[in-house]
Amino acid sequence: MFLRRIYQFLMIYFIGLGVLLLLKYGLNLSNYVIPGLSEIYSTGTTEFARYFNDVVNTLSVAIIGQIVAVCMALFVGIIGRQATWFGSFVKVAAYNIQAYPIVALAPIIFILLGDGFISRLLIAAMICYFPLLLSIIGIMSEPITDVEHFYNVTGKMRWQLEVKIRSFENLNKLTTVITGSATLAMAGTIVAEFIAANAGIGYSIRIALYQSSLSKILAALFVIGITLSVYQGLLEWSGAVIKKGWASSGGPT
Amino acid sequence: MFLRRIYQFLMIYFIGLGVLLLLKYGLNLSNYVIPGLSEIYSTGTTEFARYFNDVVNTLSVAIIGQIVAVCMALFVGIIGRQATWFGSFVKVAAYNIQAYPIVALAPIIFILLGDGFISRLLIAAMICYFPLLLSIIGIMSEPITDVEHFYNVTGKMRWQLEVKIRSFENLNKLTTVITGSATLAMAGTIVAEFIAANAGIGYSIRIALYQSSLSKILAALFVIGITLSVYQGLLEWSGAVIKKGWASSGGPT
Amino acid sequence: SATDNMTEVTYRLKWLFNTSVVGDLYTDTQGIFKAHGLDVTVKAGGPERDAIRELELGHAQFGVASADQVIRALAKGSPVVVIAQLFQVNPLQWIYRDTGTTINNLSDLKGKTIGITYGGNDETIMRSLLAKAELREKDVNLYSVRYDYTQFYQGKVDIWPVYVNAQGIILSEKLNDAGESVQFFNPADFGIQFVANSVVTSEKMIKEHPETVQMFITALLKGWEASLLLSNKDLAIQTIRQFDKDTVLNILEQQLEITRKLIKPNDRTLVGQFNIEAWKQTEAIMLEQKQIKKPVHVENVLKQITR
Amino acid sequence: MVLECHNISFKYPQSENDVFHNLSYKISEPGFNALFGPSGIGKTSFAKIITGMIRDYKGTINDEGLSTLLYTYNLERLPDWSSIGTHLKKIIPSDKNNQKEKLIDLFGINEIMGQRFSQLSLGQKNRINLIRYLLQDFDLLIMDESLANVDEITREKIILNIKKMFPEKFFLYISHNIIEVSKFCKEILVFRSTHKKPQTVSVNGQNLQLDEKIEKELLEKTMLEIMNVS
Amino acid sequence: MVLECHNISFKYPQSENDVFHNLSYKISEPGFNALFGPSGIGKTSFAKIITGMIRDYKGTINDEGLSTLLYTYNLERLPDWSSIGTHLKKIIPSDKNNQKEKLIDLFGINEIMGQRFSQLSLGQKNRINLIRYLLQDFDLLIMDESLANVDEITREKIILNIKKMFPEKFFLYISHNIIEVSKFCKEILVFRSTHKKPQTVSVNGQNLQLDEKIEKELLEKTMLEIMNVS
Ligand SMILES: Nc1ncnc2c1ncn2[C@@H]1O[C@H](COP(=O)(O)OP(=O)(O)OP(=O)(O)O)[C@@H](O)[C@H]1O
Ligand SMILES: Nc1ncnc2c1ncn2[C@@H]1O[C@H](COP(=O)(O)OP(=O)(O)OP(=O)(O)O)[C@@H](O)[C@H]1O
Ligand SMILES: [Mg+2]
Ligand SMILES: [Mg+2]
Repeated sequence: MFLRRIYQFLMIYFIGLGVLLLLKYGLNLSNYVIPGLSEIYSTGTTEFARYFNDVVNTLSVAIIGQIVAVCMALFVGIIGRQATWFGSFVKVAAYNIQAYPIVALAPIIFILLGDGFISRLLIAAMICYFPLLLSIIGIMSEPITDVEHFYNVTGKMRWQLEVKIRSFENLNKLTTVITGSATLAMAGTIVAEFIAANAGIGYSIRIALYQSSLSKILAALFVIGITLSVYQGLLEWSGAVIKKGWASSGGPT
Repeated sequence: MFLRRIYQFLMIYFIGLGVLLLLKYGLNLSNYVIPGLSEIYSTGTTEFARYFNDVVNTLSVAIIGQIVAVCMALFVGIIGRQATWFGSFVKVAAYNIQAYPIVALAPIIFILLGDGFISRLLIAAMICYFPLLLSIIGIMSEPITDVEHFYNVTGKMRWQLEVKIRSFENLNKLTTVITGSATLAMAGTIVAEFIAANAGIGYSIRIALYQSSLSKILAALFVIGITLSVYQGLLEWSGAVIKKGWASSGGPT
Repeated sequence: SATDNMTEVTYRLKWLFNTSVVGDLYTDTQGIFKAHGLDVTVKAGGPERDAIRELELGHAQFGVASADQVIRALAKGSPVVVIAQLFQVNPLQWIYRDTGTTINNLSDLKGKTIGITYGGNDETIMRSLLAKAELREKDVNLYSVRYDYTQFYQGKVDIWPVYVNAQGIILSEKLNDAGESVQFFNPADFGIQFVANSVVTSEKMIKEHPETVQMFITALLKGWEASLLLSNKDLAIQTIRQFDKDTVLNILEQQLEITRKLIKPNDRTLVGQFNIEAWKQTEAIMLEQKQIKKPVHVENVLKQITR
Repeated sequence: MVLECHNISFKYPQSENDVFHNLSYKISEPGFNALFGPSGIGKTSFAKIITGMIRDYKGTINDEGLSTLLYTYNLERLPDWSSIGTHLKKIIPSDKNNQKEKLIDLFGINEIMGQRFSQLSLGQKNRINLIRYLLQDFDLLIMDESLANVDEITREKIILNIKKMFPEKFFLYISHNIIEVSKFCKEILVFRSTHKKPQTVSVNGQNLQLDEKIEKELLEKTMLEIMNVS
Repeated sequence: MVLECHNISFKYPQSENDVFHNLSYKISEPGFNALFGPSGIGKTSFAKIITGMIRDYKGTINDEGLSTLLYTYNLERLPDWSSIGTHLKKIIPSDKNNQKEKLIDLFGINEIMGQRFSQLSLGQKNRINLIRYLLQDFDLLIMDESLANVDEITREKIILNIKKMFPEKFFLYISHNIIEVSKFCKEILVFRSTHKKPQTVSVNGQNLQLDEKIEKELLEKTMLEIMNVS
């Protein structure tokens, strides 16, 4: 599982690299447009350790960001699932905030929250949460009549139970979305760092960009990819464990 | 429906504005940090027409971007739903690309595709597509046994049919996600413009940022919000029309 | 303890830690602030940071801002005061390959493809240059630049805006490696003086804590002077390397060299001194281009603090 | 306590014909009554109207004194996150524990208490679902083919015991088994095939009680009567 | 053509007891046969084993000459995006159109061809689902409570006509209705209550054909026999 994820990532990465190099040698582009293989290799080896540290730093923010995002999305999703005025209000609010590009909101966030960890976290969480929100609202607003009927007619329905029933019946979809959103949390954190931080891989990428060093960017992408493959593998594995614990794995149907 | 969306947006916007103004007058901040009401108002009225044009321009790219994103997500989702090696490969590829922050990928995109419309579109589509992808993979990889059994055992199952069955059974979730992703397409386009373009509201926001003009940013956010509310209202309405056409609206259960 | 009677202040820079802020870092790491009774937290800046806003919000007591920021802030009633002008020459210039392009006169700009950051200072400066050369917008091709330099590398844009003491060096290295050589186009050479980074604080600080301001500026300018001394070169380089791990030694040395010329063009220049005429010209340009509505008389907030 | 439906007419929004037209029905005593009739005639629809799940009908319903009307059907599912035993413990008030134990025993589902719902056979699902309804507070319970997938011997045992254990409740039993309704029900509302007037006819059943013996002729008479009016 | 199961044993992964142990069964002629027995005894499981939906059993199955074995059950659904009529048109080869028309008529579902699946009553759903299976290519069809929610009169008509129209096919009919299996089936495999040995006993049914009359005594004899072995 893990191994497969990793070698699949490697394949993708090297296919991408191959395309770039093909372009370089095909069009005879000079080293400053697309760096040569030897430069990429030497940059990779010298920067690997440092970038790896940066990525771990970023990943740790991303993980907290993802948790925050999952909570926010659950919160909004649960309230927004209702067809009430308030439900639709929360939904409109949640959607609108997302439509605002983070680049426009960032200055306001910094005015309100100052800089530092909280602002970074908020930006990461906001980028990650919306896709989660969409799925969760979709799942939460659809009744599972065959299961819910009993609780509804006997007056035993509570919102917690409703949420539990709908989550459980859509467990696969939920874990797919949550696992997948890890990549978004990572991307979100990187963007936040790119805009605002002075640590993490996003910051390193920004510097590499200012220095016009494509080989550094390629090295950074490599480290990001490989770390994320491992992280996602872990998430998937623990998703499977949770599913096994919660659900019964009914026989063939 | 429309009206409700719009006045809900207005409420949210003015609550946000209120918080900012409270801060301003509470802390006695100058117009440079947070512009006063009269400045916001005058900026709003002078810039409205221009920003509205910009937003419409951006929206038109966003709409195409969203269509591209829906297609990409469907494509990847349909292939990635399979539990085969290739399916998981496509999934890993799709996830990995998303993990790369657009700011790092943009230079590569520009090298490969040149700048101009296509690159902007691609960036917009990429930001929009991932949430779609997540939901679509989730939906597409879950069998609807009661419906599919017949086609499976009689050898009539084709992938198109499978996709159709699973989409149909999850129509509500799909329309929620697609409608919601409009905001992401918009945000994506704005980011793309922010990075690269010389037209559209993203470009205007960048200039406002360089000029430290929060009042212009607030005006831009207002126009974005109101336009998007109308667009989303339209999407929801047409989603409902499609659902009505495709599905029967069975009686009460 | 020793820190008990130290005054704590925060100093927000304009940009990331790199050679452009060598003096700021040097003052801090060499204990010069401490020696003046100050416990200073130096914070990196960035595109989303605005030191003047932070002064008002109380997040910082001192900061670095560009002249146009100061002028805009004044126009909106911000109580900002400038206490030192760091750059005597604006590092924002244009790079071009000297094969094919020569710019000896402003009229040579005609027909060129010119990179500008829409909304940025380089746009303001370039527009003044064009006005001065009596060129209209359609006489040149303005091209919107972004983070990466692909269009310049590919020769699609003739001249590209850079900070000469930062990317300028890196780009010329890269092109030199490929056997190409470059020149820089400096607007000041053609009579356009647009002031860059300066040290700012708030009116409130000046009024309520004049001795802190005094101590701060004394220490800072002392630090800057020291960091630029040829004899301190190794120490200065060492200081930058602590914060900027991405730039190789050879480049750092060149960057320091250029920075020195921008901050202290000759021995007579005192670090931090005001070029009032340049400030007035900057304001005039902004007024001309309608970036401010009416004069703010920026010279009134330039407070030369005597060391 | 009475359930009285007066001149009920109903049509599904998309369809052309009324499901029923001016249907009237009354039960005023507790007991085990049936709705019977060909598939597609409207039994489920009528049950939903009585329990308020369908609201856009014409006519009036008076359910004075019946405060809780429940509707249960054979496709319901229990959540799958814990075992049947755990679920029943949770949704059945503990003062009904004795009754619960007794029903589990009578229904013959002692051995599956540790399984999840998805691991049950159809008839087991039916029985679990019915048990949980029986132990809620209700005045009238409509069982829409609730035992359709249970074998006849078990079904008979279940029905007889329900009648004994809940003599003060109203039941409406929907089933396609003519012997069953004739044997166990008090009053059978027969839905007649379309176009016949009146649309429904009431037939008295044998209303057999636990430990009673049925007289074959009487049963056959009831069955014949039902067939005749159908 | 033969279906022969030899010494089949099967246990669900999570459960402790075998569903069946060394079960053997053979049918070698086309016709309408039944699986009968109490709820939860293993009829559905056995059907899934025969049709290959459960694979991890012990023992051997020989289905020489039977190339297509289909399993259908009463909870299946048709997609809801077009009407029943449109669906049937799509999934039934046009050379079977005559048969289709005839079945629609016999099954009494002419009037619902324009409705969507979700708009049908339970028994209507059952019938639509069965029709589409009958008109596929198959050698053996297992009907797992496929008509459980259809009324008895219609059900009788359906079974008799299926037998007449498809004399060369093998059918395995799972039902809880003892009269029905006794009356219409050729051979009834009775699953006996747990702990009885052997686990199954075969009983001959009356195998009534369309337009034949049943002799009451013979039917009762069969029913008695089934009850005795159960
Ligand atoms: N949602 C709906 N929309 C339109 N017509 C419907 C809908 N639901 C049911 N019908 C139709 O209404 C009629 C009555 O259906 P109902 O389910 O009440 O029948 P029933 O007597 O319960 O049948 P069964 O014994 O098969 O369960 C049927 O002809 C059916 O096709
Ligand atoms: N997925 C499963 N996991 C574990 N046990 C199961 C599973 N499915 C069924 N069982 C058990 O296996 C036994 C046989 O089930 P099966 O569905 O074959 O019975 P059946 O004879 O078809 O019953 P019915 O008449 O109620 O449909 C039952 O006791 C049931 O609880
Ligand atoms: Mg019904
Ligand atoms: Mg079964």
